[in-house]
Amino acid sequence: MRPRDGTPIPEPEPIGPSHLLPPADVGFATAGGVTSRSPWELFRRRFRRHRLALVSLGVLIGLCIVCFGAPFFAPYARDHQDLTLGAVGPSWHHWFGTDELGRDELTRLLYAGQISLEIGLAVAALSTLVGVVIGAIAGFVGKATDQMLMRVTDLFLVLPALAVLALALEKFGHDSFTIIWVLAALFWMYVARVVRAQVLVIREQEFVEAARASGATGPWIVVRHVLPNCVGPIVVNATLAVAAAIVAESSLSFLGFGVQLPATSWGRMISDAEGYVGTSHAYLLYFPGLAILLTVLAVNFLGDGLRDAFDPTSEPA
Amino acid sequence: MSSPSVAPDAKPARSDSAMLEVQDLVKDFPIRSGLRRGTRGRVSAVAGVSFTVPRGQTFALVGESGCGKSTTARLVLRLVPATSGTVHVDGVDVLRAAPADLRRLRSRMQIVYQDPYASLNPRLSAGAIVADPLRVHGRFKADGPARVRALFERVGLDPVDVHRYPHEFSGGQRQRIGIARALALEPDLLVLDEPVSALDVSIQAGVLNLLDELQRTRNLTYLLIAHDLAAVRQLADLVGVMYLGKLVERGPADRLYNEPQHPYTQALLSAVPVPDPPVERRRRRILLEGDLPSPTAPPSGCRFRTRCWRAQPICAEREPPLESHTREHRVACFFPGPDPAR
Amino acid sequence: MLSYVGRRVLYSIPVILVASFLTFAFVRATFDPTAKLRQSRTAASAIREERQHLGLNEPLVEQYGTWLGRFVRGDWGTSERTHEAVSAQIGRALWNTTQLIVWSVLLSAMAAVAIGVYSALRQYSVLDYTFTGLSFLGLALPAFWFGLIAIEFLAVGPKQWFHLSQPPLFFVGLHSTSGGVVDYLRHLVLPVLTLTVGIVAGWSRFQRASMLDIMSSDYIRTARAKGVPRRRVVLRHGLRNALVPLVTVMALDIGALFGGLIITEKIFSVPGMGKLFFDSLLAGDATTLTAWLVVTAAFIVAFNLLADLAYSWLDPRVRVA
Amino acid sequence: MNAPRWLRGAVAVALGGVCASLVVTPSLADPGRSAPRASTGGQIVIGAEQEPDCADWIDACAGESWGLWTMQEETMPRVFDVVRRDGRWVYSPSILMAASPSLSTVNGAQVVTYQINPQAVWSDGVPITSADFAYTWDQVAHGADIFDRTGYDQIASVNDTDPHTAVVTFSTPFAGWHQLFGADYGVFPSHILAGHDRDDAMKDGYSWSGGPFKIQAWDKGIDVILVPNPRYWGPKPRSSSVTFKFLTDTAAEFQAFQGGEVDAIYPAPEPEAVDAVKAGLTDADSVVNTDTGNIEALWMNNAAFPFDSVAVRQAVAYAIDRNAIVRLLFGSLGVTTATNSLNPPILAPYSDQQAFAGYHLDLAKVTQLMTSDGWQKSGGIWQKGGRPAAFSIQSTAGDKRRELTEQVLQAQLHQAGFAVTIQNTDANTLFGTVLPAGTFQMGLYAEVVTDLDPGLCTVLCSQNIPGPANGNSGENWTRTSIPTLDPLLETVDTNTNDAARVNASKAADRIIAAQQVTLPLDPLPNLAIWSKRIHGVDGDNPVYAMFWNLSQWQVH
Repeated sequence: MRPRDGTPIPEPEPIGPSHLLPPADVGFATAGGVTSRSPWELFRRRFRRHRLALVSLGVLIGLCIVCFGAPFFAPYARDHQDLTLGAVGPSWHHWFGTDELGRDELTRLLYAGQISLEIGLAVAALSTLVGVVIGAIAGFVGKATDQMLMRVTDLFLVLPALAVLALALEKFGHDSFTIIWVLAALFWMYVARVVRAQVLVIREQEFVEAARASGATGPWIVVRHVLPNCVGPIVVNATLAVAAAIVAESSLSFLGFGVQLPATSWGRMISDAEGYVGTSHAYLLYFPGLAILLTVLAVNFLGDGLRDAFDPTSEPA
Repeated sequence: MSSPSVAPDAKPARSDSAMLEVQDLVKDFPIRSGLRRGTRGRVSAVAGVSFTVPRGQTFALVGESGCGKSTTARLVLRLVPATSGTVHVDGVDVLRAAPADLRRLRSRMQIVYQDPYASLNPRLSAGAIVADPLRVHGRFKADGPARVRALFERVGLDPVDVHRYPHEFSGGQRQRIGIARALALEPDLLVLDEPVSALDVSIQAGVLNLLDELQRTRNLTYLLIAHDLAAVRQLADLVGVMYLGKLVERGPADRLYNEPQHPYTQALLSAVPVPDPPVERRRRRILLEGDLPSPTAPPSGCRFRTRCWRAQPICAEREPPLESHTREHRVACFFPGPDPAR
Repeated sequence: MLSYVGRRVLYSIPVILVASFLTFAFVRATFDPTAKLRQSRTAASAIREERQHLGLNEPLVEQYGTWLGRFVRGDWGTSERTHEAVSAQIGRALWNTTQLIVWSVLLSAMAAVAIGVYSALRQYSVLDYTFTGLSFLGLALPAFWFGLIAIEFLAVGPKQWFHLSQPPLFFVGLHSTSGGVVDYLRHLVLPVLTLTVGIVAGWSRFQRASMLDIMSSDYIRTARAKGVPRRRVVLRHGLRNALVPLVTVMALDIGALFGGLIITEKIFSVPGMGKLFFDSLLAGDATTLTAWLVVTAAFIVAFNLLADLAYSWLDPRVRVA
Repeated sequence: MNAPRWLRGAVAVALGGVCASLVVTPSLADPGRSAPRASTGGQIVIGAEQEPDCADWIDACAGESWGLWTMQEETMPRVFDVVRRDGRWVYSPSILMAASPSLSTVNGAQVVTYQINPQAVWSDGVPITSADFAYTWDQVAHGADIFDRTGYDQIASVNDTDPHTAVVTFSTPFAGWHQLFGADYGVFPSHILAGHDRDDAMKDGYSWSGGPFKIQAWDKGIDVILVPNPRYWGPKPRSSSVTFKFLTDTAAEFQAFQGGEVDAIYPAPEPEAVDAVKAGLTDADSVVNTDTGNIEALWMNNAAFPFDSVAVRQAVAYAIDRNAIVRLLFGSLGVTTATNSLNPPILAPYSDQQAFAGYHLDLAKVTQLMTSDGWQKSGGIWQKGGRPAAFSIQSTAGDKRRELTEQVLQAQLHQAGFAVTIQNTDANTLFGTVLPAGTFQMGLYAEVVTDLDPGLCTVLCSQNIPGPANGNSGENWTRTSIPTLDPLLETVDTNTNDAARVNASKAADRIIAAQQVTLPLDPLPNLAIWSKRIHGVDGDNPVYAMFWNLSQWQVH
């Protein structure tokens, strides 16, 4: 994934034209000598090996707890203003300082985290769902359906993402609900392509043919035989989509298409502090940026760990 | 080598109750290329194959890889659509059956695959794999687990292992899982697609014995796909030899093994080692020259002529029909005859 | 090969057409090209005239047809914001954006290949871990934040700490009034750095993976076994083959950059495509926006095409498939 | 290194590219645009937070303040300057005039006579004559796609028989005649433009001039470079060139100044700039001017719930601590009290600057007004007939100062029992769609006055409510309709007797305040910041900004 300017879009593998997709991780568990009981167990073992991913998971869970539990953890009440105080740097009373309205920056950061994480998680869930359904249908049904769905996917990929996002938000307004579905509408193609490529390989496997031979219908085969074998790439993709969505949302906020005040997100907080570069209030710029950095870094490490854990070709412990 | 399966009293040999009847089966694959992706040509994978398998018997389809035998197996099960021809299973037209009928039909014919690794879903436990066909047909119900365990026992697996996953089994065990899955729906016809060729020789016999035993106890009909004649000798009642999508010789196993008429059959048989050392030493091995011709442009006339030592000009002009040699033994050759080397 | 190229090119045309229609319809649905007139104190008749001129009373498909006809003939309309020919506006913006892209891509490609190859050859070395860590950091850094921090610490900060008359690096536009080469480079460093950080992180990870893949392949082992010198194996067999997938990914990414520098250009006041989009969006300049979206989509399609062609050229197996 | 040939090739190409572009770089800029070096005054670089969309000043695409400041006032001759005299801003005849323009009545018609300075010439040496006045009037009154025809459409004729005297006759009286041929448009050269498409000739910049500077190059998106006009008949510019560098917004503008990329900025009074002035700028001077033409106000939609009730409008005014907001935003600049008139400070002579002084934070008064209007508090929010006193504030997205204001307002109003949501959109949508359509309840935006004539009729007279009669082009977006107010504001617009205007205007102010039509919030001070390198900056001008004496600036 390259969550960078302009392409704030998950690219779990560098995705080329569909024929370039590496079929590498579609081999099936053939690891000899493993005495574990199930693929899930195998997965857990491999994942536990990944210290950094474990730490990242902890960090993310911690972030979710403090952000969504902000009413309990935040040192001050939400949106509590102290106009006479104004913006002052970090102190014992305000660890991260206060903003222009004398609002505690840490409190704000936690509530902003709610929105950033909420958008990240919701976009990942929604785009993964849509992508899996479309990718599975395209890959499994094939022929004209596949052609049509893939052309639609191409079409979505051809549009410059950030620009279309901004345009869409201009049209549909920018509450967090709209941001979520607009982002999801521009994120699903990556999952769809990965799932389709996987399905194309898996549906040629003999066990799928065996299921057909026993009279199983398409939906049964997809749900019971095909999708369980795509779980790895799907989960990895969904994970990275969380990070990409958070970055995309913050980019949009930075351009002025973020959530409406007084609600705020990390991206919006950076945007609000843009002008303080080179002034004594530059601290307002640091903390939300570090929050995004920490979250995205943790999500990426987690995704990396998951990728290894799901990859049957990685050597066993 | 005496084969127990050819004993006439072991099975009812009533040809009137044909379990599987295949008529003029054809499968063409189009070749696409060019700017407009138009059809450039066709590959005739199966070019008019006919045979009949009586109930309770084994028909072995033998040929080099790429000759179309596996395609034939899948055509019979309608896993790939046929271009033309008919397939009747117990009198029911498989290729034209309505979806609902096909579903019912499929519970009566099952397949066992060559590759015991690729044919088992790695994400399902062995028990779930065996139970899957039952669930598909809504026959799992309350006694499902017991039935699965019984199936495990029937194929020689420990029922305790139902919770284990495919990667935890050996190749032979896996193949038994595949057989148990195929048996779950209590089919009448089993298609065995090279069921032992991926296994170690030491394990092969066990699996073959199991299949033999199952056939006798359950009166199963087998369509057995194999790439060499020796492997199927134990099971086969009838044998068909395929070359480039066509049957070149077909007949009862003992006749075909003892009096092969087609040069290709003779070549295949010559590759089979004979257990009697003096015979083996006397034996002249027929080495086929050249490669298998491309199925996109099969040779004119007899398809085997390019590699045949008996080929005459007529072989290039006309295609030899599959004609009676003796009553049930048919050969597609203008110059059939016994192998001079034997 | 020719037929392959032809087919790919032909396939791109409907994609662009459908994309342009959707874009056109979406922009029309979002913006009223006469909104600007209403803002100024012009009479209603002016708005009516403008509607007539733009054919806003015709059915959408017909409007699109007219627009497309003009567009392919090079008449991209007149910006409602600046009354300037849209083609001239976009041409100017493209030139500035292209400068950023060329430098960033050149720099990123060299760095990514070097890092990728080094990391693959010295897998699990200290430097490999360092590069891996840095690339994760690079991937996680939001570009706009990095840009602002870079301005703070590399331009404004040093200027203030050391009481310089000028910052060491510039961050406004691409050159000063009386700019020379040095001035140009001082303007380029920060935006190019901001862009490069993300790109290098992605590309070097990719290059490392593909190099590792190649180096463990049979033919490399064969070459090593035959006694071919290591350097020769690495460069001639390894790198050459490992570059194939990277070139493809690069082409795809570059295509997306033409419409993707909105934030970088905003931060560094570079009058490129991104800033043009942003200004046009805020002004509701429908004519410019439509042309802008179609042009950037065309760049993505063209570079996708280029990626395909490069891939098939570098890896002849694809042509057969 | 034994690199393969293709790799060597690639490296060579890359290096070649680097070298080539280094060589090419100087030519990135137009060959003619590198400013002349031989000069004593040096080169001045100024940051502009907005780029004018076009330089055809009378066209609809112009009209932004930065157009006036960057190019128009330096190149277009005008009849009046705005200067400070006796503590107030007044019109003063410019260097273009030989005498003060005279107002008279001939045959009952208003007539203004302009005596043109015979020394005044365009940059090509051709004298500026009454024909130019006639041309300008014709273009504004009869051209297509004109930004604003106010006043010019009331001119019946311009007599240009005497090249040095332009006699302008009005068809209907126009009290604001001082604005004409002034700050908004200036005078256009007929000998250059007549017979050509004016818009085409001017929109991308023009090389002629009737001011101290001429435009050397306008590199769109990057900068515009001004160089002295050698034929200027007034004081010659001291600098060799002035560059206005276009930056994206106030934040970027301020960064650029902090980073030393520009020598002077004239930022909107956004928090970061205010903050820096408060913190004390190093090596820089600044001027804060509160006597400006800009005020920020809360504009209430008098036709929409809940502001269709006078009591609610008044209650809202009592619920807000306006002084606290002003102190928050500009306290550090010494500005601590709210604006109390809808006429900004430069119109003080025409207004009751204390009209709204009675409205201050008073929650008891809120309760009294609301209960008497039939509202009851439930759950801390006022309710009437089952509807809560809930409304949204709309403003321009991305404006830091307004966003802060909104959030303070939201908190204050919530205390008083009003549920407020914030709903910002971009300026284009707000001013182009939302406000004209009346689909808003409360708007937060500025009133900007660029001349010294009062003129609230445009935004408060009932006939200017957008509707079929005015082709939906009216600008009374608050839908204010007060029968007693209309005649007073019309008098202000049409009566050429200054005393009568003052009386009418002050009376109108009091009615507006009593009805609490809408609420003025804070004065928007002008902020001029310049580096100590620059000499000659002489404070701010409410119309011509800090650039009013740009020709006298020089680099130390």
